[in-house]
Amino acid sequence: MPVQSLLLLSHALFCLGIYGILTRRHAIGLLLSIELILNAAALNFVLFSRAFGHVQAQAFALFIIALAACEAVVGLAIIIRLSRTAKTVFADHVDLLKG
Amino acid sequence: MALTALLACPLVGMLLILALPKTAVKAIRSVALLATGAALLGSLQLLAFFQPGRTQVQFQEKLSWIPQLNIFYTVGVDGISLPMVLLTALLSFLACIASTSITERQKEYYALYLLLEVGMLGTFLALDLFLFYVFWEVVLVPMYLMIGIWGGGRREYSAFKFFVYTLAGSLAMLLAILALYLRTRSFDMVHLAAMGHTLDLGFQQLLFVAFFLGFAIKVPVFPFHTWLPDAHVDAPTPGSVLLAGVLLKMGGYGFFRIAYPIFPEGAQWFGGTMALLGMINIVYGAFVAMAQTDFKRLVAYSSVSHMGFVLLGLAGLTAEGWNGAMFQMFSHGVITGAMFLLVGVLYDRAHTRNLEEFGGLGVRVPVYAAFLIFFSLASLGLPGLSGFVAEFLALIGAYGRWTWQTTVSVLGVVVAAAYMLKVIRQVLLGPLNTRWAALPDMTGREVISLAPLLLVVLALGVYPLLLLQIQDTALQQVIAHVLGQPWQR
Amino acid sequence: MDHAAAPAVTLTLPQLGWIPALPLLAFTLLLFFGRRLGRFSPWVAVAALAGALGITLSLAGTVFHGHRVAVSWAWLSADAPVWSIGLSVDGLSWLMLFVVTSIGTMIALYSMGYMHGDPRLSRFFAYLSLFCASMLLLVLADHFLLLYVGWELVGLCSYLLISFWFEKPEAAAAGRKAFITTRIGDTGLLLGILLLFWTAHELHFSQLDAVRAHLSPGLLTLISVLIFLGAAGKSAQIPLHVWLPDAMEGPTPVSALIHAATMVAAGVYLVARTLPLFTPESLQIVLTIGLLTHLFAGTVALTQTDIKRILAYSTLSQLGLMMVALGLGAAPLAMFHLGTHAFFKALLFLGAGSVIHAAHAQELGQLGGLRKTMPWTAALFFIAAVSMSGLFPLSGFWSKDAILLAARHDHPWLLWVLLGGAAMTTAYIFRVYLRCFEGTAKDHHGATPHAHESPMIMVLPMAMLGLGAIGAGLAGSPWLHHPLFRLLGETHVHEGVDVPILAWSTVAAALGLGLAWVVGVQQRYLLPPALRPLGSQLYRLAANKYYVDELYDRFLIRPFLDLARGLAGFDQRVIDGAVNGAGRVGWGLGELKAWFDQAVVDQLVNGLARTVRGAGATLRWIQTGIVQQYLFVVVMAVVVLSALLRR
Amino acid sequence: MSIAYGLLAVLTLLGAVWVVTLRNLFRAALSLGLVLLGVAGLFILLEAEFLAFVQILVYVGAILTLVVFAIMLTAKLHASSASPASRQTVPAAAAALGLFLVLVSTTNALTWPDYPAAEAVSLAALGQELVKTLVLPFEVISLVFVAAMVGAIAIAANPPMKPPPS
Amino acid sequence: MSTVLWESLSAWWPELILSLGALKVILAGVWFKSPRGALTFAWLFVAAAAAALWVAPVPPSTDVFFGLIVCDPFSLVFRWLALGSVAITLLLMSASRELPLSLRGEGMGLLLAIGVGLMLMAEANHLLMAYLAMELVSLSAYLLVGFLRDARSSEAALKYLLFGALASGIMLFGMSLLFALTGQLSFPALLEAVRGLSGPMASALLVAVSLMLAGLAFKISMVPFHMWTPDAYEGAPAAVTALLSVGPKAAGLALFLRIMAALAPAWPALAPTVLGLTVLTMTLGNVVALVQTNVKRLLAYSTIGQVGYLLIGVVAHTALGHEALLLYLVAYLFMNFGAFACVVAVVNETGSESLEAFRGLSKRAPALALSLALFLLSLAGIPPLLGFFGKFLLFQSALDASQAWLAIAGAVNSAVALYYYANLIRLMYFVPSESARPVRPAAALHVALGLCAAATLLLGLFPGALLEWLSAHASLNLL
Repeated sequence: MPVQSLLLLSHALFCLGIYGILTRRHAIGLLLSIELILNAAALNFVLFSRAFGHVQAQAFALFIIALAACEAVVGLAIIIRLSRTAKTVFADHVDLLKG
Repeated sequence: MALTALLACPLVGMLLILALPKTAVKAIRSVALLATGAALLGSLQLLAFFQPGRTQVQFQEKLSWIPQLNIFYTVGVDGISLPMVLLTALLSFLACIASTSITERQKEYYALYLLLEVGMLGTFLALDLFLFYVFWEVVLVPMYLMIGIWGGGRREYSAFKFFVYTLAGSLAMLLAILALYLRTRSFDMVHLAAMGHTLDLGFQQLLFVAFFLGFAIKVPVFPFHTWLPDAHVDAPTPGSVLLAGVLLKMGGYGFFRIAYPIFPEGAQWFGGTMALLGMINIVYGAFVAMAQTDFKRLVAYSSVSHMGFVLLGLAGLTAEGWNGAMFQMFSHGVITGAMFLLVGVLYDRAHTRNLEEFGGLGVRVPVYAAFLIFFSLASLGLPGLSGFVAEFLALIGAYGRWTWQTTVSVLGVVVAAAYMLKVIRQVLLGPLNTRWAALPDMTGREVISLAPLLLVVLALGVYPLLLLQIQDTALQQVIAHVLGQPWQR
Repeated sequence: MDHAAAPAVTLTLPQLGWIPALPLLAFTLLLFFGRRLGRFSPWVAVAALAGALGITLSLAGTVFHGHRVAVSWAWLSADAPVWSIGLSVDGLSWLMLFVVTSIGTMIALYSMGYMHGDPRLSRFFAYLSLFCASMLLLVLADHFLLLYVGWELVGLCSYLLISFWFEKPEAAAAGRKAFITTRIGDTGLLLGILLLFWTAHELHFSQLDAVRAHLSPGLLTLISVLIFLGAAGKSAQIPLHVWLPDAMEGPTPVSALIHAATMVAAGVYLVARTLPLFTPESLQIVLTIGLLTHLFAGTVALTQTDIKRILAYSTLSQLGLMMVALGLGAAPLAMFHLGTHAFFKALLFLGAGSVIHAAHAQELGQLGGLRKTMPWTAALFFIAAVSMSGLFPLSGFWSKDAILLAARHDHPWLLWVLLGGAAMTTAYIFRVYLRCFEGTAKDHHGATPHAHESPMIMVLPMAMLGLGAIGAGLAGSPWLHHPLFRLLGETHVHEGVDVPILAWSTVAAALGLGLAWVVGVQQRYLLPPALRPLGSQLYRLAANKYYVDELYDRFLIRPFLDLARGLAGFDQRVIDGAVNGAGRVGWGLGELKAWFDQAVVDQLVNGLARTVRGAGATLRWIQTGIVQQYLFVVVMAVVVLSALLRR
Repeated sequence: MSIAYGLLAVLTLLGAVWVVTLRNLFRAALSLGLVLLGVAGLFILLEAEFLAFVQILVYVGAILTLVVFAIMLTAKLHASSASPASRQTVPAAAAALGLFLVLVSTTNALTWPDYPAAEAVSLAALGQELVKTLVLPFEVISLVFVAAMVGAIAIAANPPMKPPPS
Repeated sequence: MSTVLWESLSAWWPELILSLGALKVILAGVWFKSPRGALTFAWLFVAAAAAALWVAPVPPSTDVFFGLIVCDPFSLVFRWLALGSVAITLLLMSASRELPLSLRGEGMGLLLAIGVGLMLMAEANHLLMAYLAMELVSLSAYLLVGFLRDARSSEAALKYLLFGALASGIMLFGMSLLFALTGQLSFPALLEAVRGLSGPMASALLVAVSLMLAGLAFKISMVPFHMWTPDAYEGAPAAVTALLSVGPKAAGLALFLRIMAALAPAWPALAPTVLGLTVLTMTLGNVVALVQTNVKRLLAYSTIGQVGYLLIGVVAHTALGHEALLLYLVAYLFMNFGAFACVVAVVNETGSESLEAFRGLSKRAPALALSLALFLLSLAGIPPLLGFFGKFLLFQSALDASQAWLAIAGAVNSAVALYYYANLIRLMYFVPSESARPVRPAAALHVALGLCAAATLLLGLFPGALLEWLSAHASLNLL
């Protein structure tokens, strides 16, 4: 039971993350959606690590969490930076660069 | 080492010029003159030691260059390339003399000029397809810059057009070279020619067409010719001279050296189209030239017309036709080079090239008139001058195989007379336009740059064997090969 | 290279080369040192021509014995025999050599007087020398190609000399017209040469008999008609005759030498030379064209008022007559008439030149009564006129009668037509003579009364030509046993004078003379009143040269120029812009309007560039700068890719 | 067991939906916390207790806190904006749904090995793996950490040179 | 420490030195306000890494660190490329006046970290390592892009970050699916497992692969995952743009090749898609480049076009293709960095990134203009420059693999590309500039320019030795 249904759950998390990243306007909202995607992947790894008894996969999930932290740090730094230079935090407000 | 030395002359000159400060104009000019002069002497030396009767490539040098791909630095001359080398060296030297009209950025100019000469000479000397392609492309950049920097009119546009057109053509050629290499694992032209008949027909046809594209744009063949009038008109005089005199010949040379020997069956298959295009070039070019009012543009279109004889002669696949086509390449190089020099002489003084604004200059500038009449007559194919020999041989060579195309082409000869005489009439004859009452005649330097060309045109017209005996053996052999007899190199 | 078909012995004689080389040398000298030689430059030309004449005469003995003199060398190929060219002299070419060198010398002498004081005197003699050299080359050639070389070179010289006074726009235009018109004919010759080469692989004249045996009649007809096209261009036969009257814009000695005596006769020489190639069918064409030209030009000559133009049409007419003779297959007769015509027509032109030189007028209306002031000129002109009219026993009689005889032999009806032509000849030439030299001097313009006799340097050569006009015909007369025909290898000659022909031609001449007097001088109407409107219409038609020039302009030249202009436009718009079409596809989007304007303004782009740039501009429009739209593209790409790949 | 799974799954899903749909960003962030907790719960059920611990510690403890701080830092910027909270919802939903369908249809066709086929990963084994085989990733992640921290501080702390173009 | 680790380290010294360098330089940057000290340290460590790489033995077993990475000949080329990119970027960074002085130390540290990441990407033999290496490169790169103190730079960083996070997230999810299907993480084991897949499993594998493709394609700017490229490149400091346009492309291609080698059975199904995307990539890059007016943006699109050419070598899927790919990467390293060095020089002088800033450069700085012309011509593929030879080999590999249309597309694209390259030359040479003030590049730029120009020209003339070296390192066996 868990494999199929948890897989379904991770798919749903993944696609919700995708949906969020496409629709949220606030840059931090986008970051939140990305965390959903990462969690979906991590869930998968843990699930199948358990299924196959694979140690490295669980470690992989560990690294995903760590990298997610780094990514969040970098993302938030950039957003704070943007809020100062461009005076906005909305992803669709920044379009100086185009064409 | 003779050929490498020949290539080194302009190359060393270029490096020297790059080392000189840009204010030392005199020194730069002298170096350029010396370098082109040395190249001319070198090529004459080649002529002196060349053995016309031998079928082998002479003065051959072969060094491994990129062994992994079987690429060699192979250079050599035979009866097909020697005339072109001579032509290049001669025109480069004379156009260098005529380069005094360049008054700004001389250092860059002469450096590019010499680089151009390296490329042109290399193209004719190379016996390795890769090397050939490299030199072929090396020619592009200096000419592009020459037109763009020192040209007139819509120079940027023309330079661009020239660059892009020719590059597009050569890319087709590049792919063909690659395909050929992958089939044969060789870039050696002589070797490839020897295996020409072993390639299957479909492959030959495909590759012939690809090479044709590359060469046709350079020649240029209708309908790929539209870069030519623009580029010729807007280039500075020496640029036009080399463009018309040498660069167009690279395309024709490619047919002799590569397309025909390597793809004999493909070439024969393409013959009808070739003859047809030759005919269109001749007649169409002549008609369009007839309607021009810009002197330089007229000469440019006359080149389109004249290069048609090269195609026609080639398509004939006879000794006469090939000799004629080859002869036309040399002769047209000299004549058109001279014509562009003459246009330049006039333009330097009058600052206009509009034929309708002249008139009656014959009284004012008799020496110029004499030169102009002479080269116009040569251009319209007057017997006794080199153009006639070439056109006659090309026509007679093609007539047997492509009767009606040749017949129509003969019409082009009449139209040639019409537009050339139009030039003479509009520039020299009629009442003197008072605007030019103070026009000075040609200077000694200008005469010096034109007189050798005049002598060449006359000598070849009176005694064509001078050139024919150099090229005949090689051409006959290639034809025999193309028509199916074993290759003997 | 030995061509064994020559009549008897072929002697190799390198000195032959000197015949064209001497005038060529003179040309070179005059070209480079002309200004320094100044007044002496004419002598260089005269000396060169006289030298050539001397060599020609020295060859006479050999040639009259039926030998051939030749020299040859390799030209276009070191080893293919067909491409070795050479010079050779046989009877036919010797005759031409003699005509060219002798008349050339005379005219060169005459020109010294005529061109006296011209600022480009040396240039004139340089061209004249070059012309003689080319003409001699043409005549001496033993190979089609070499003949073609000479053929084109004489055309060039003709061009240069017609437009010698190039400040006059008419002269410049006339020269160009002459060159291009003849060049059209030359294309025929060139094609004939090409065809001959590809069918027979032989271009030597000495081999033509052998060629004839090899080729099918149809092919021969085609080749010969093509060759005749060249001849017709040079000899100004219908329909390529239009250039010759205009060519009179050149100096009169030029008209005399080139456009009367020698170059225009080259067409006749060519046909005579290549007669073995002509089949009955092609001869029929030659005959028809010749006859048409003969009559057409005769009628036009009757109506013109410019003396040089009248002479020009007269030349056309006489050349037509020669062509008729050729059409009858009688090359020697044609050559005979060519020889005599050269003398009397040259003399007529020189006479006209003398008149123009003296009176500075060449319209009949402005001339009259010159006999009193210019007795020598008048007398010599009279002799030439009589000779041309074919009155016994001057030169013209012998040659014309021989043709009449041949015509009667082949086609009796032709005799009567030719007699009509002869009457016209007399009529127009005496119209000129009578109105120029007889009657009273005209008052207006005050030109004629002050006329004076030309200087000796002009009269003397005219006198020499006068001797020729009187006596040259004897060379073909039965009195001296036809030395000329023997020279030309003709064995079947009519012995004795044919009295009926003599009588008829005299009647025709008398009729012509009467017409000249009554209509030409007294200006009376001979036609009944009912026919007068028709008559004047016909007159106007003839006076306007049958509107041929206008027709050509309307139907050939203008369409030609339009075509040229059209093609030039086509080249710029269509060929150059061929790729633009594809570019237009991308222009639909309104977004691109600004870009389009920019692209049009920006000269940097053309056809292909426009297309590609259009695509570029469209694609950059996708790059909106809104990051979530990019992300959407990513997601869509992933969806599509995964769906596609999963299958 | 299944009930626990189901409960956590529903919790997680609900949180995820809130994360992407709630207008208020602060609440969305809190919903993410819900998701993270739910996933941590799932980790526990999947016998990866250590991972669940790390998940709560790092994610909820560190990341989410940071996020909340960031939201508060930039609060005045998004409070002033009256524009909608989301954009291109329909195409985005279509794309996400499309992806979901592809994924589900792909994995549904598969047959999975019996669960669990193997022993659960013990903490000791994980620790052993981390200090022995995975020493290189550890080194690398530390580099990532340092780079990210220093870089983030560098650009977040450095003031802008000039006022931005309005 | 176990012997395995010692053995591994002996092959991995360069990376270790570079990592330590990154830390040291960051510390130096934080400590000293002047970047001089950081720069010195950076050079020191780069030189040490180069020396270590030079003497690095080829390990007896290619598995290093328990098979997490491989230090095979193939990766050696990419390690050199990465080190070269870092070194040249260091030159550009030290000369660029764009970067705030106070941040240069941190910037250089991040640069060295990126260097480590690039090397790891080429060496990765394990999904975890691949992901980690990519994240190391990405995260540092996001930060570097945002280093300028203007809105455009921040915007570029944000876009890059969001795009990259999404792409790597999708890839990560793909990896998790791959693991679910195979139960393996290391490449050789993956290959074994993938060989055994069939039916719905194989089809699911392709879905996982296409998800992973998103991350890889993002890294190498392959259409349609290219859209971040122009925006990020335009906003970033020129030196960083230079690095991004070369380093990650090379490493990304290496990783791409390795992953595809691990998933070899899936390649035939994937090949047509990659082929299509290749053609699309080069066409889009070149075509859109035509209408650009900002030089960095232009070069960004040019990079996309160049990646298209590079992918020819991937699509060809032969040893020759890989060799051509490597050669073109070397060529691309020199010519693109050269071009960017010129851009840095011009931006330093004029402060403008517009193409107009290049007007009349041939008069203001003849040597600079000449070398830029050289690089552009090389990028356009004009012989005898190295770029031509690279293209020559790439087209050859395409024809050799019976992908004639690919070669033709490449040729047509080269002609199109000539338009914008030649346009820049036109501006430099044909159009007069408003200012006659000479442009004097800094010494570091002179070094970079000289190095790149010499390599572009000389290696183009005599590519024999390079080719030999590369063909010794190119191999189809990447596991």
